[in-house]
Amino acid sequence: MENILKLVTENQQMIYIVILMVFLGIEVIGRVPSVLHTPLMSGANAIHGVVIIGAIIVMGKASTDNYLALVLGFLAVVLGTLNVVGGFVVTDRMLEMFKKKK
Amino acid sequence: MENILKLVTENQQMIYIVILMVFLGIEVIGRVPSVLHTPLMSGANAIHGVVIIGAIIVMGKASTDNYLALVLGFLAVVLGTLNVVGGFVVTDRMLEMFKKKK
Amino acid sequence: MQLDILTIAYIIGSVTFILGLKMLSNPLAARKGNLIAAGGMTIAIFATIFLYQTEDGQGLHNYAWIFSGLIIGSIIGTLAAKKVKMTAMPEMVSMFNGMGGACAALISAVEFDHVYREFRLDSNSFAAVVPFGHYFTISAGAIIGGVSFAGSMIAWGKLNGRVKDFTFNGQHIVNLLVFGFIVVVAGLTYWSNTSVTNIWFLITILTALVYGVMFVLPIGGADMPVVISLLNSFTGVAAACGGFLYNNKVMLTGGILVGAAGTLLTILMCKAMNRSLMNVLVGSFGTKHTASGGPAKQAGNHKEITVTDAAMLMSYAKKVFIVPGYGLAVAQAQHTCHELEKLLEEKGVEVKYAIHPVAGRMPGHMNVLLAEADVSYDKLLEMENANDEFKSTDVVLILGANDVVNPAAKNDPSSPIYGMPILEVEQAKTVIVNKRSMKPGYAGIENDLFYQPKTSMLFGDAKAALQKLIAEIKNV
Amino acid sequence: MQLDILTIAYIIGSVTFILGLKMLSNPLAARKGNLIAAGGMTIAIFATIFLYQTEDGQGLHNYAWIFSGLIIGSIIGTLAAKKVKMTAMPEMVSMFNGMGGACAALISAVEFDHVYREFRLDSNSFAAVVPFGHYFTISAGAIIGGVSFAGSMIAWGKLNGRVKDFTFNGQHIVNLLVFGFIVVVAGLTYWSNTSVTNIWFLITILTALVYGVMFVLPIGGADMPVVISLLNSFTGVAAACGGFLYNNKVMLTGGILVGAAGTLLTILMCKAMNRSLMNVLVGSFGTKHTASGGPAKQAGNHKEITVTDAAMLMSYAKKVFIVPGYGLAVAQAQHTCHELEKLLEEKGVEVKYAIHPVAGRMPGHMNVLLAEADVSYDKLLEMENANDEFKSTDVVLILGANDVVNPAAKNDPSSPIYGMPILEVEQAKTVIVNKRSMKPGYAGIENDLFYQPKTSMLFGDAKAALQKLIAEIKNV
Ligand SMILES: NC(=O)c1ccc[n+]([C@@H]2O[C@H](COP(=O)([O-])OP(=O)(O)OC[C@H]3O[C@@H](n4cnc5c(N)ncnc54)[C@H](OP(=O)(O)O)[C@@H]3O)[C@@H](O)[C@H]2O)c1
Ligand SMILES: NC(=O)c1ccc[n+]([C@@H]2O[C@H](COP(=O)([O-])OP(=O)(O)OC[C@H]3O[C@@H](n4cnc5c(N)ncnc54)[C@H](OP(=O)(O)O)[C@@H]3O)[C@@H](O)[C@H]2O)c1
Repeated sequence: MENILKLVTENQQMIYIVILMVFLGIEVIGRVPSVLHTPLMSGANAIHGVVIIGAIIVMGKASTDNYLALVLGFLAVVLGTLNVVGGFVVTDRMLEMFKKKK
Repeated sequence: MENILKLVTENQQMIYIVILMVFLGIEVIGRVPSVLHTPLMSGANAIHGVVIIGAIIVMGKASTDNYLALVLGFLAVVLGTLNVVGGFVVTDRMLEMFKKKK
Repeated sequence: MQLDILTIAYIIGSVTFILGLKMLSNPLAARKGNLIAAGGMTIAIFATIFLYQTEDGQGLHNYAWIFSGLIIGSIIGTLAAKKVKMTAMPEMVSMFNGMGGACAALISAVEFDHVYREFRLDSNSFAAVVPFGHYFTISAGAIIGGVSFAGSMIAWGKLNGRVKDFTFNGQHIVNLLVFGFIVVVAGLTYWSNTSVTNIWFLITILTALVYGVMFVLPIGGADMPVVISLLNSFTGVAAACGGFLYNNKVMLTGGILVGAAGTLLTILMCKAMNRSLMNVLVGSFGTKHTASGGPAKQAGNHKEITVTDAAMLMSYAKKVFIVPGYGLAVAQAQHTCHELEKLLEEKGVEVKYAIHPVAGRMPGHMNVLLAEADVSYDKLLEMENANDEFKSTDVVLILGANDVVNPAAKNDPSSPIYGMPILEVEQAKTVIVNKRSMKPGYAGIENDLFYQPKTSMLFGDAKAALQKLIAEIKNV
Repeated sequence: MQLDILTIAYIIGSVTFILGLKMLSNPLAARKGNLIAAGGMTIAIFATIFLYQTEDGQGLHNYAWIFSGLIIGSIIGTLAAKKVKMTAMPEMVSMFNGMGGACAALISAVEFDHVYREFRLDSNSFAAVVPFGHYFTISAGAIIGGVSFAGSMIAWGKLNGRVKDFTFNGQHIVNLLVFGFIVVVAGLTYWSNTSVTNIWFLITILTALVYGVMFVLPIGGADMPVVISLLNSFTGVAAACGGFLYNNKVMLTGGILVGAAGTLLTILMCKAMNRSLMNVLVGSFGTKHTASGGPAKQAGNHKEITVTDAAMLMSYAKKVFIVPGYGLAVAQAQHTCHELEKLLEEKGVEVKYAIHPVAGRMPGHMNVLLAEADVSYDKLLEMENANDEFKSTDVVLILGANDVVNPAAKNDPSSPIYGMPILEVEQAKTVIVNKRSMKPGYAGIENDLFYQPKTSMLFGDAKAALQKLIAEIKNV
């Protein structure tokens, strides 16, 4: 129990950032019209592609003879890039169609 | 220049908290109806009364023979309390009137 | 352990502030939101008193001072807040805001004193020993808090009529100079010899107070709500400085939250009046026109109506709209007004109220006022809806409103209120205006409406006039 | 210096994500918002590549691997995203989401491998040397990422018809057991002897994949958009785990932002269908009823209409409403539909579209589809407005829609779609329904509308039927 409490103080700032981010995520979405649900979902999908940064770090730190790490890291980079690039492009295509309406 | 940059990294988490808080403040207010402007103003007014905590810390740390600090700190506590208590009570009174409408 | 619980208390505090503010911006949840924020504040305050530890692990002392301060503040605060009349709400808010600003400035002063005592003997300038960041937060807290305090006091004085508008040519340039002076003095405090550091700091605070006064003085009384909202966000930033100073997250988050929300609220208020913030701050809107306008400049003839005629007109109308304004609040005639409404309804007349968003002296003023008199909610129409209905209205009864029905806002591009949306009462068949004289309203400009053939004036204090009307209608 | 710039790049990244998401939820700014977020992402990625430093101050290496990965991913991603048909958008999103989940799981795996290599010889369990928090983030990232990956793949398969719904009794209990098993294995990984730690970890990941499959399998195909949105927020949380792992703020904020926003979006989507999230996940909505409903259970007689008669009816109507549905998208008949609309308008018929928010297979599907065919925006009426206008409509032409016009949603409390708002087409004078057979739509239930006296069926593929209609109308 005391350990958990200590974790709270040690990670105070992180906890704040997480809580504020959760609030922001909820506030920002607020009440979107259902028409925008799909592009919004796909845009959010592209944003969590930020996980690619973790893949780059893993890859960039792997020692050059650790083939397991290299291969897995490489795969992670490819998949993460797919998520990011594909996500943004697909969202843009969808929104392009929407814009025509006006 | 380099010093300022260093400050950014050192206070990274603080900077995040401030930025996120600014976003939240803006998001949360969003588009309020003008009818609520006054109570909202007064409610926000009560919240910044949180400065009272600083007054308590100052007061509680002042050495018992430093009369300048004691007097100023005491004044700060009184004024801060006025802000907090008065702010919340006045807001509540105002909102009570609003509620009757329904 | 103790500190960990304090951290959690602070997190709870921050979260309740966000939740509270969020709920405050929703009419249905507003009151609960206020209570939630108050609860979080209480937790944060008591956690600080009992759990706070200085770097060397000591708790706080001087409990007697602290608790007497808290008790005195609570008693005065509660009494003042409970006793204040509804119409004086904005003044009260301004006053409390000033207290918060003063509190922030005092904290900075004590903290400065603390640092100063520690270093004045060992070194020849603050710059040599105090990190710039630390000094900056102290100084910023003192300056912003001081400006907020002095400004709020002036705003308070203006709202209750104790302080008059005061302008001179080039005032804004002078203000800018004063502001520059503050920055210079704050720099001198940091870099000059410790023998005079304290004097420079004192000058910094004093000039901040002067600036606060000069900043608010030229702004018209009618714009005070906007100014108060702005000063509100200043105090928020000052509180956040305290948060940086003590690395205290609840002060930091609370302060920044109010700072950001207050700034946006200020802008929203300006938008509701169809003006820019710049225009409010620099435009000296209220003043100039009180000077140039005025009763001398009457544009035509107005006609009066007797109470008996007014009573007749209203009794036989199908639909009557009441337009309340600042005068109704001044005369405290809301209850009498509600009586008139009930009487007319008994006679089969349909009675509604047209509520302009900035009628009165604070946003939502008329809603609060009429709610106090138990007028039912669905009788109050917002501006847009009322404007749609005036065409089918027989009589519009204007009770102490002026600017909000001034057609110049629509027709006269040179008018200072041009562009503000108004209640278009001239679409109704007849308009009866109750006020005490032909004097202008807060914007200080003539109102053409009063001289139109449709319009007749019913002079007198709103409450007295309404009472007479009621008596007459009972006789019809 | 280098690290400071990296910090700033990350701050910029986080801010653009917030701004981007905010703008994405506003129709007018959405596209710009997407570009802004993409810009921030690019900055964050390249800053990481060139500026990142490990604790001992070294930069990254293996640039060749990194860049080839980036290039390969970009090319495939762009091609796939550009080539995919509009109707297959949700599948594509699901696929990309799965990639993100897999990426998060892989990172955790490599990180596990890293820690494992370091400690397997010195100690007898992870618990002895690795802080629990560190292991927890690794494990959570692997599990959540794995579930998200497997679930997204199944969702993808369901949407394009490769995977069929699959349910058995007590499935949800089995799923709960599997989930419990994951937790136990993850615990074993931490506390068991290092000789088997790696095996337990492998089992953890594998079970997570199994769980992802089993979680999505029983959920009906029509609910896939909701499931994808939920898995989307899972991937967000998995990315945030990576942020904790590397104390990387941009990953943390981006991940949490999407996690929170995605969860809310999921709930909003359920609300738009008037169902609870629980009902979607556990209700097995789609499946059960495909089983129980079906063509056998016809409730009465339907009547058919010839193309000639339909053409006549529509040519001489004053006002025609077109109700597009999933079938129109399948038949790719949007252009032909626009042609019909123009033809009728030339003949003086007023033509409008009634858009149901969940018509088709993704929210906004019909808007996208018709926009592709250049149908003008002001011809598209949202459900509420369309429902107001059906009364004054002569002919409603339903093109491949079914569930969104099923009156059971209003009348039959036992129906699985009961409570969903629908387009109330039966208020119009005549209803013409185009579909290929009497088969039910996605919810798998009978539609009473087809058997009503007002309704006549025009069987055939939407595109073919429309082409015939156009030809006939030209002859009228
Ligand atoms: N509500 C807000 O938030 C807010 C904020 C900032 C500015 N303002 C400004 O305040 C103004 C509000 O407009 P308004 O139409 O409500 O008020 P107004 O234009 O200020 O006019 C009030 C009128 O009431 C009359 N009056 C005063 N005491 C009276 C009494 N005892 N009995 C009867 N009549 C009395 C006055 O005329 P006599 O002296 O002849 O009686 C005066 O012309 C606008 O200019 C608005 O922009 C409002
Ligand atoms: N939009 C969303 O975001 C979303 C999300 C989740 C669930 N859903 C669900 O999806 C359903 C959408 O309703 P809906 O009315 O659009 O579609 P629907 O109820 O699925 O009905 C589509 C109809 O189109 C017909 N069809 C198929 N191919 C055709 C073709 N080539 N030409 C002509 N007709 C064709 C089918 O009948 P035949 O086989 O007889 O031709 C079918 O009955 C709802 O149940 C909704 O809850 C939607």
